[in-house]
Amino acid sequence: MTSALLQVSDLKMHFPLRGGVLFRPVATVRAVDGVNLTVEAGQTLGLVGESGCGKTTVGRCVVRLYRPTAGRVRVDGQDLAVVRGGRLKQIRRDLQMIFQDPFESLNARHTVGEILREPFRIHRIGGPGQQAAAVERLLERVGLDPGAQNRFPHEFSGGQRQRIGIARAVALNPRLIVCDEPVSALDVSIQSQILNLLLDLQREMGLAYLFITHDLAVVKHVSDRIAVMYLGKIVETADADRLYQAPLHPYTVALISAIPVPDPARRKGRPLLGGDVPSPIDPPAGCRFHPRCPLAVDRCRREEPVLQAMDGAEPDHRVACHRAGQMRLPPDG
Amino acid sequence: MRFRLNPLTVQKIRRFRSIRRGYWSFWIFCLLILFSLAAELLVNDRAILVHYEGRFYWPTYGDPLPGRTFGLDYDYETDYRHLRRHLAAGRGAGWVLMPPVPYGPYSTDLRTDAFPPFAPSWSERHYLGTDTVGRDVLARLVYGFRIAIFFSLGLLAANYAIGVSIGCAMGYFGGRFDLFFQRVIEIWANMPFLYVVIIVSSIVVPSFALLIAIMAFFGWIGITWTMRTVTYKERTRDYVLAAQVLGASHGRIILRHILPNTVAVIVTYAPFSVASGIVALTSLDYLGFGLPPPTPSWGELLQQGWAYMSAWWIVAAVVGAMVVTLVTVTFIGEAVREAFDPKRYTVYE
Amino acid sequence: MAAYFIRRLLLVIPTLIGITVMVFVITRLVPGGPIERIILESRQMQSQAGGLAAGPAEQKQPLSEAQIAELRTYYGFDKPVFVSYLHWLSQVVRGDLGTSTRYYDPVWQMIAQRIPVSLYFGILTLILVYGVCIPLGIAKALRHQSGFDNLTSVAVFIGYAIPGWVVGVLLLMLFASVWEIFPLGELVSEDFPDFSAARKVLDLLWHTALPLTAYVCGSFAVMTLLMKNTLMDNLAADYVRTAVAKGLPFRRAVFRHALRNSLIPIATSFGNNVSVIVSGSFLIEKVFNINGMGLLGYESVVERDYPVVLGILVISAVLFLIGNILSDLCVAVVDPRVQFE
Amino acid sequence: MNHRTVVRWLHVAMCMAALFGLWGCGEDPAPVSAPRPGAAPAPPPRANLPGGILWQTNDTDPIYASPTAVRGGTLHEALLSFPLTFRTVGPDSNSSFRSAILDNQLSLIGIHPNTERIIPELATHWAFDPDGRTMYFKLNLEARWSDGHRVTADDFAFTLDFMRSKHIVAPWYNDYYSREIEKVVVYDDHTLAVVAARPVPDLHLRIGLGPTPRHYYGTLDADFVRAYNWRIVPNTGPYQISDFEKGRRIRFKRQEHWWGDNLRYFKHRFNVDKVVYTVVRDFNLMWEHFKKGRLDTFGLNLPDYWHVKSRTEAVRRGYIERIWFFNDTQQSAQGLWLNLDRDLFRDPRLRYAFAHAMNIETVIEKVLRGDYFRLEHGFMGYGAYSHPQIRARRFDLDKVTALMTEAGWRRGRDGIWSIDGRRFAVEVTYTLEEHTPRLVVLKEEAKKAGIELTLRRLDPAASFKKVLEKKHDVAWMGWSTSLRPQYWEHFHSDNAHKPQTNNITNTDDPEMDRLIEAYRSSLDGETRARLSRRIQERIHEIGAFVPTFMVPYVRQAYWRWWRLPDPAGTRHSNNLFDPFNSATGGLFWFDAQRHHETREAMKAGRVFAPATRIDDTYKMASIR
Repeated sequence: MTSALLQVSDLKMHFPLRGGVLFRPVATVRAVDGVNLTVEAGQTLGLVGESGCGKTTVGRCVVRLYRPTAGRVRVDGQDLAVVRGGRLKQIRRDLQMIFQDPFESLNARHTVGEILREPFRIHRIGGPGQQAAAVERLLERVGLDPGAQNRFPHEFSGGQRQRIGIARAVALNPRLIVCDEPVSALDVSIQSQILNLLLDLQREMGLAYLFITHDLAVVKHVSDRIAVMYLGKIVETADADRLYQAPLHPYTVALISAIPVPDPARRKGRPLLGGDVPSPIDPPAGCRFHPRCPLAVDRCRREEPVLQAMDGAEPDHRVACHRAGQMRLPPDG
Repeated sequence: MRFRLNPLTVQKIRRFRSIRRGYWSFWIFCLLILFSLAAELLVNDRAILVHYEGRFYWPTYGDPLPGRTFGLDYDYETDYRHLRRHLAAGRGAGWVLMPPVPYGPYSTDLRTDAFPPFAPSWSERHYLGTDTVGRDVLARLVYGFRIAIFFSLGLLAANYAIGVSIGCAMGYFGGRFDLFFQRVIEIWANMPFLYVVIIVSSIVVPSFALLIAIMAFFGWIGITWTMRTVTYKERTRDYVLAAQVLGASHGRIILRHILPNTVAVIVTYAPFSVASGIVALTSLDYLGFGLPPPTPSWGELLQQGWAYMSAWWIVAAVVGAMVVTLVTVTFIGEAVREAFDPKRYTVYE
Repeated sequence: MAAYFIRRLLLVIPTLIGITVMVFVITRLVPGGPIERIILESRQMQSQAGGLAAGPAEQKQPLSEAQIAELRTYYGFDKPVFVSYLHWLSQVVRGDLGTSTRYYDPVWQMIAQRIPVSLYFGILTLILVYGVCIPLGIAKALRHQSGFDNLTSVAVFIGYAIPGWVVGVLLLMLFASVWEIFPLGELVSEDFPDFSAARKVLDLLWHTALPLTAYVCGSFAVMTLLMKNTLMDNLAADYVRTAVAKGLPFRRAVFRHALRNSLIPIATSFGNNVSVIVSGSFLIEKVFNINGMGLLGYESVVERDYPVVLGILVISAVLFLIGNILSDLCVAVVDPRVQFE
Repeated sequence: MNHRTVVRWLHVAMCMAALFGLWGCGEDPAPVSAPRPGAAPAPPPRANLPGGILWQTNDTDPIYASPTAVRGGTLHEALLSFPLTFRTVGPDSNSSFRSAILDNQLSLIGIHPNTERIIPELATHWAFDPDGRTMYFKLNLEARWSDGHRVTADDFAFTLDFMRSKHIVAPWYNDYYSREIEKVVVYDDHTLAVVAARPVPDLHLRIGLGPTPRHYYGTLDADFVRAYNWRIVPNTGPYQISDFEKGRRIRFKRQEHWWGDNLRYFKHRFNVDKVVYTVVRDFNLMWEHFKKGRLDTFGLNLPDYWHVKSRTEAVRRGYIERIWFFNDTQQSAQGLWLNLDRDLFRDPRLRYAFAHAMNIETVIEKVLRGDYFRLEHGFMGYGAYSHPQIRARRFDLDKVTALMTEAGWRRGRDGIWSIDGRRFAVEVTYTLEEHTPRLVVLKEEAKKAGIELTLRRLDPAASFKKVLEKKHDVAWMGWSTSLRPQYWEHFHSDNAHKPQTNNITNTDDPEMDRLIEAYRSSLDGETRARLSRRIQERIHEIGAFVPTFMVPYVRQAYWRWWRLPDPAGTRHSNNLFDPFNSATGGLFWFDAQRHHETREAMKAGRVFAPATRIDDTYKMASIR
């Protein structure tokens, strides 16, 4: 196996909860509890899961907004945990992020020009003239008028703002971009425009994406591979097509069957997923999904399943379930 | 570089202008400061312009001109009020243009037939009367205002310099630094600040700068705490994370991103800080622990007025001036707060 | 939540120690304490009696080093600052605030005598402030942006802008000196003990009027606007709109629903007032010559009576901190959404 | 503000105390002779009275009380602050209020306020020993403590024990009573001698001790300061504290049958039954209280009060009367004290120029309404000890110019004298807020003379510290007085250039030293007076002291029902309504009929002729 661009191995991110008279940590939020991921150069990995499953935390660990509690994040084989200073800044050029809320992620006090110039300033790339030219190119590239430079973020629509966010992310020619729900705050009509922009950029610049979303419909569109996350763990990972065709984990099945279908005639009969996501402070023993799993048996309550390839399936379609493949997607018609 | 005011700011300013009470107060206040800056030309015992033996003199600024310059028989600074009468009486060729209030804050108007304090008199041009030493109350008020305002602004600057940097650092870095300063602030907040000021100023005569230093030593807490909370909120916002992902340093993040976004808070607090600065200085002067005499000061005038209740014009003038200034500043503060925190209320009916 | 409050209470201790250490050290560094006073007295005596001493043998300073050392021992200044601080602290822990270095009375007793006076004004102020601000705030909220609203806003802001003691000076000048309607300060008349009960009450009220006005006039603005704004927030809230939309009379919507919730922030500010109740304002007390805690504190600072200064500090700091906790508690009690961890 | 007033009053209290020799004596450790047969077994052994003693008394000096005075009434006075203690020794006892207590503790002898001769107090007779340091006294057999005990010779012996005790925490007294008084010799219950450590001029002024009630104090211990802080100690005077409310009020009551009632110099005096002191924390408020009749008298020495504030309804209608009473007593050395260790003041020409630049006359005329008088030198009002001719340097711009030019200085562009970049700018340290107007005018006038004054008002403790550490340029202050001028601590080189001494000018002059030493060692009154005058000339020549004002009078307002004798006071009176002072106090009385009449008139709106009395019986010769 060739060395992947991004390799996340056994990543754990725990947040202590303080309390009591002495304000000591009294509990731990296990937001990410042993995650392994790989993203190849130029590829897209979709990371899906319900809100609160820890996928955003994974994303933030990857761009080193958080320092993981345990495990490694390697970029080109370089462990992010051990680099600092100039070397870290260097690596940051290869790692960028697109945020969910295009309004929040742009500083309202800066003009678009200032926002887009900032990456160059931080990394001291080019003189003022070159920077200005680069900014214009960027704007053009993401489909905005160069005149936008002198305007402020809130003078734009949500989609335009997200284009600015994308322009900022690609400014430094990164190799990997973590897209944290980049379209979920946008109108459905805008979503596909942005997704297409992302795909175009990927093609042109050879970008790799870690595409985080709760929306399986979106991820299907853009991903080469997909990892499904539940309560801080990956429960299933496979090629995008395969996952949609033959999901093995009951949770994946439930998620896919919940994708809205344009045709009312094909509306599903019953929701497959009841109840809420349990608290990550005190995750259930055994399989974390068992309290919500319609197939749960005794073993699921006791024994935690391991993420592994199933006999007879594709080798890189791996799943963590004792009863993998026993639940099927409802028939399409 | 093309500069354009952020439309959000423009909107706030527009909103501020729409609150007429505050907007007018703002202009009145600016005007007051402007007047006080030009006080030497308006309220002074030096003439604005003297024409003597074919030459013009501008005595307002610069070194004092001895009486001999104008043919008087003394070497000390010319008494222009006297010179004016002297020339008007035809004992010399020339004329004198005095400021509208021809008295300085220190000059004593002593007479042989009566004793201060003198009641307000239009003809003597003591529009608000004199204090107990014969100094013009209006002159003392004007120069006292100038000192009080610059004192408050200086104090404001000092407090904000300390408060904003510590508060920002607390909110941004958090952790032990934050916990440590939380404790410090709690201690400071409970220190009897006026006590300490009184103790210190009874040992050393406080100069302008020293008094600011002493007051700032205790005054930084309020803004620090606010800044901490605001910074704490700002630093978890996505735009800060975005800058972090870009590789921006802490300094850059704080200076370019967080601080500009806390300006609203700082601006909202400023007018009230100015008001409290004025009150603090006046209180200290009133108690006799403020700036040393004969510095013109409202507190000292108030003390005089209290001692000479029969000289009602002293208390009336000071209280009037305090009311105008403080109410103006408070109205500005109220308007700024409303402009920056626009809660649009539902009005029934 | 209990843990939260216990933690808050425990944190009071380091804070209190921090405050007292600072003040203790300051008092040690500053001249003018009892020993300086004695040296000064001696010098003044020497200046008129000194000429009596004849002969070179007696030509000396008024106090010798040994005598000053004895005085230092007498007042406990001979020990290092921290030793005497610990000594003081151990006394405080046992409930003994020490003895005034000027009146030689127990500090606690001196403070205890003043507390009722400050308490009297504090409670009256509170009653008046709440009694005026809540109805006024409601009225202003209901008539938002009317002439009445603007007028009262101007009024309360003027009151807010002028410091209370300046109001006091003005009131005294007008009502006591010029028009002689009210007394010139103090809390009761000279012959108070001889009065009948009814006259005592009248006399007290007569003396209370001016200082009380000075106390309260600045407090209206904050509370009134808090009341007004929260009530308006609540009126704008969905549940009130819904109630009105469903046909509930507006007045009932206000008084049944909005008002109750609007009182929450008012209630929470109550705790903060606890320390104000007791500590009073030394400037107002000084202007009106009222023997409250504020004046005691001011005089003891000016006269360098440090045991009293420290005693007042301890008491007022404890009250302040307890007030903070109380207001947290108020929040917790009235607002079920809030959880302290 | 209280502390400042305390300091001001303190001066007054101290003068009085020093003048009339109120502090007392001590036990006799030496006598070894056997107790006299029949004497009570008192602790100290009795000595034998030497023979050949020439007893003196004084029953011929003029009486100054009015024989028409009658008993009765209550006098209401005000205090700016409540006293910190009722002790008269130990920490914080030196307050304005101490004099009220001390004045009621009589001494062996007093000084006649007009003739300055000895008059009896507790002693009826006295005698001088030829050794120049011993005086003998015979006690008045009638003398009683307020608790009924007899005053005995042992009470004087106890004074020494008491004053030398470490437990009273009064090091200055400890020291004084150990070094200055050698012993008290008790011959019998009513006969004693007081022995000074060495022969001194004016012996009677310093050994006329007061008694201390041995029966009351018993043995002293370390708790003295606390235990006796608020105790009312038995005394020998006419009044005693009857009750008090801490922080508010103190009441004195006259004793029903005071032992001294019929003594020649006490008869018709101390006429009021009660004296009530109420605390009013502000001087202006005090005036308001007086106007409302809640106080009986009010001092009008401040020009503003005399000329403006007392132009009130009650004065115009004659309900309140006013008196301007000139006295002739030692004047405090008020003025500007230059620090000769400052470079500027090393040159006498600059000192003289400084003096000529001080426009004291204008201050007197325009700020003080011409009410104060120019102090010509630091020791006026000491009779023969005062130089009659010295005149203080007057404001004179020509002289300043001449002196400064001679010294090589030139006026700078800002009008201030300067040389080599140095300017003639000095800092004036002072304490009293009330003096600010005077200094402000002085500053403005000095600017005309080319000298810049910077005013520095400090809190009294800080100010004294600065001045006594000789860190001042110029100190604006006055010294309290005693019956004879004191020079050594202020002008002798022994006290120059070192901290904590009263030579705040750092005067260091051999001629001066010689004169002062001669003055101190002489026992002859006339020689001393001559030397004193010569020293005053020398002080003037050195020019380190710029005398300012004196106030050789007292002005008071009082409600109409109070009556004063004629003349209204004595040569040394500085308060005509002092209820207690054994020499000058208690001359006024309450006229019940006039009280009734006035109260009725006030109710009915009837008026009396306004009364302002000027009594210049004792006006100083130099200002007549």
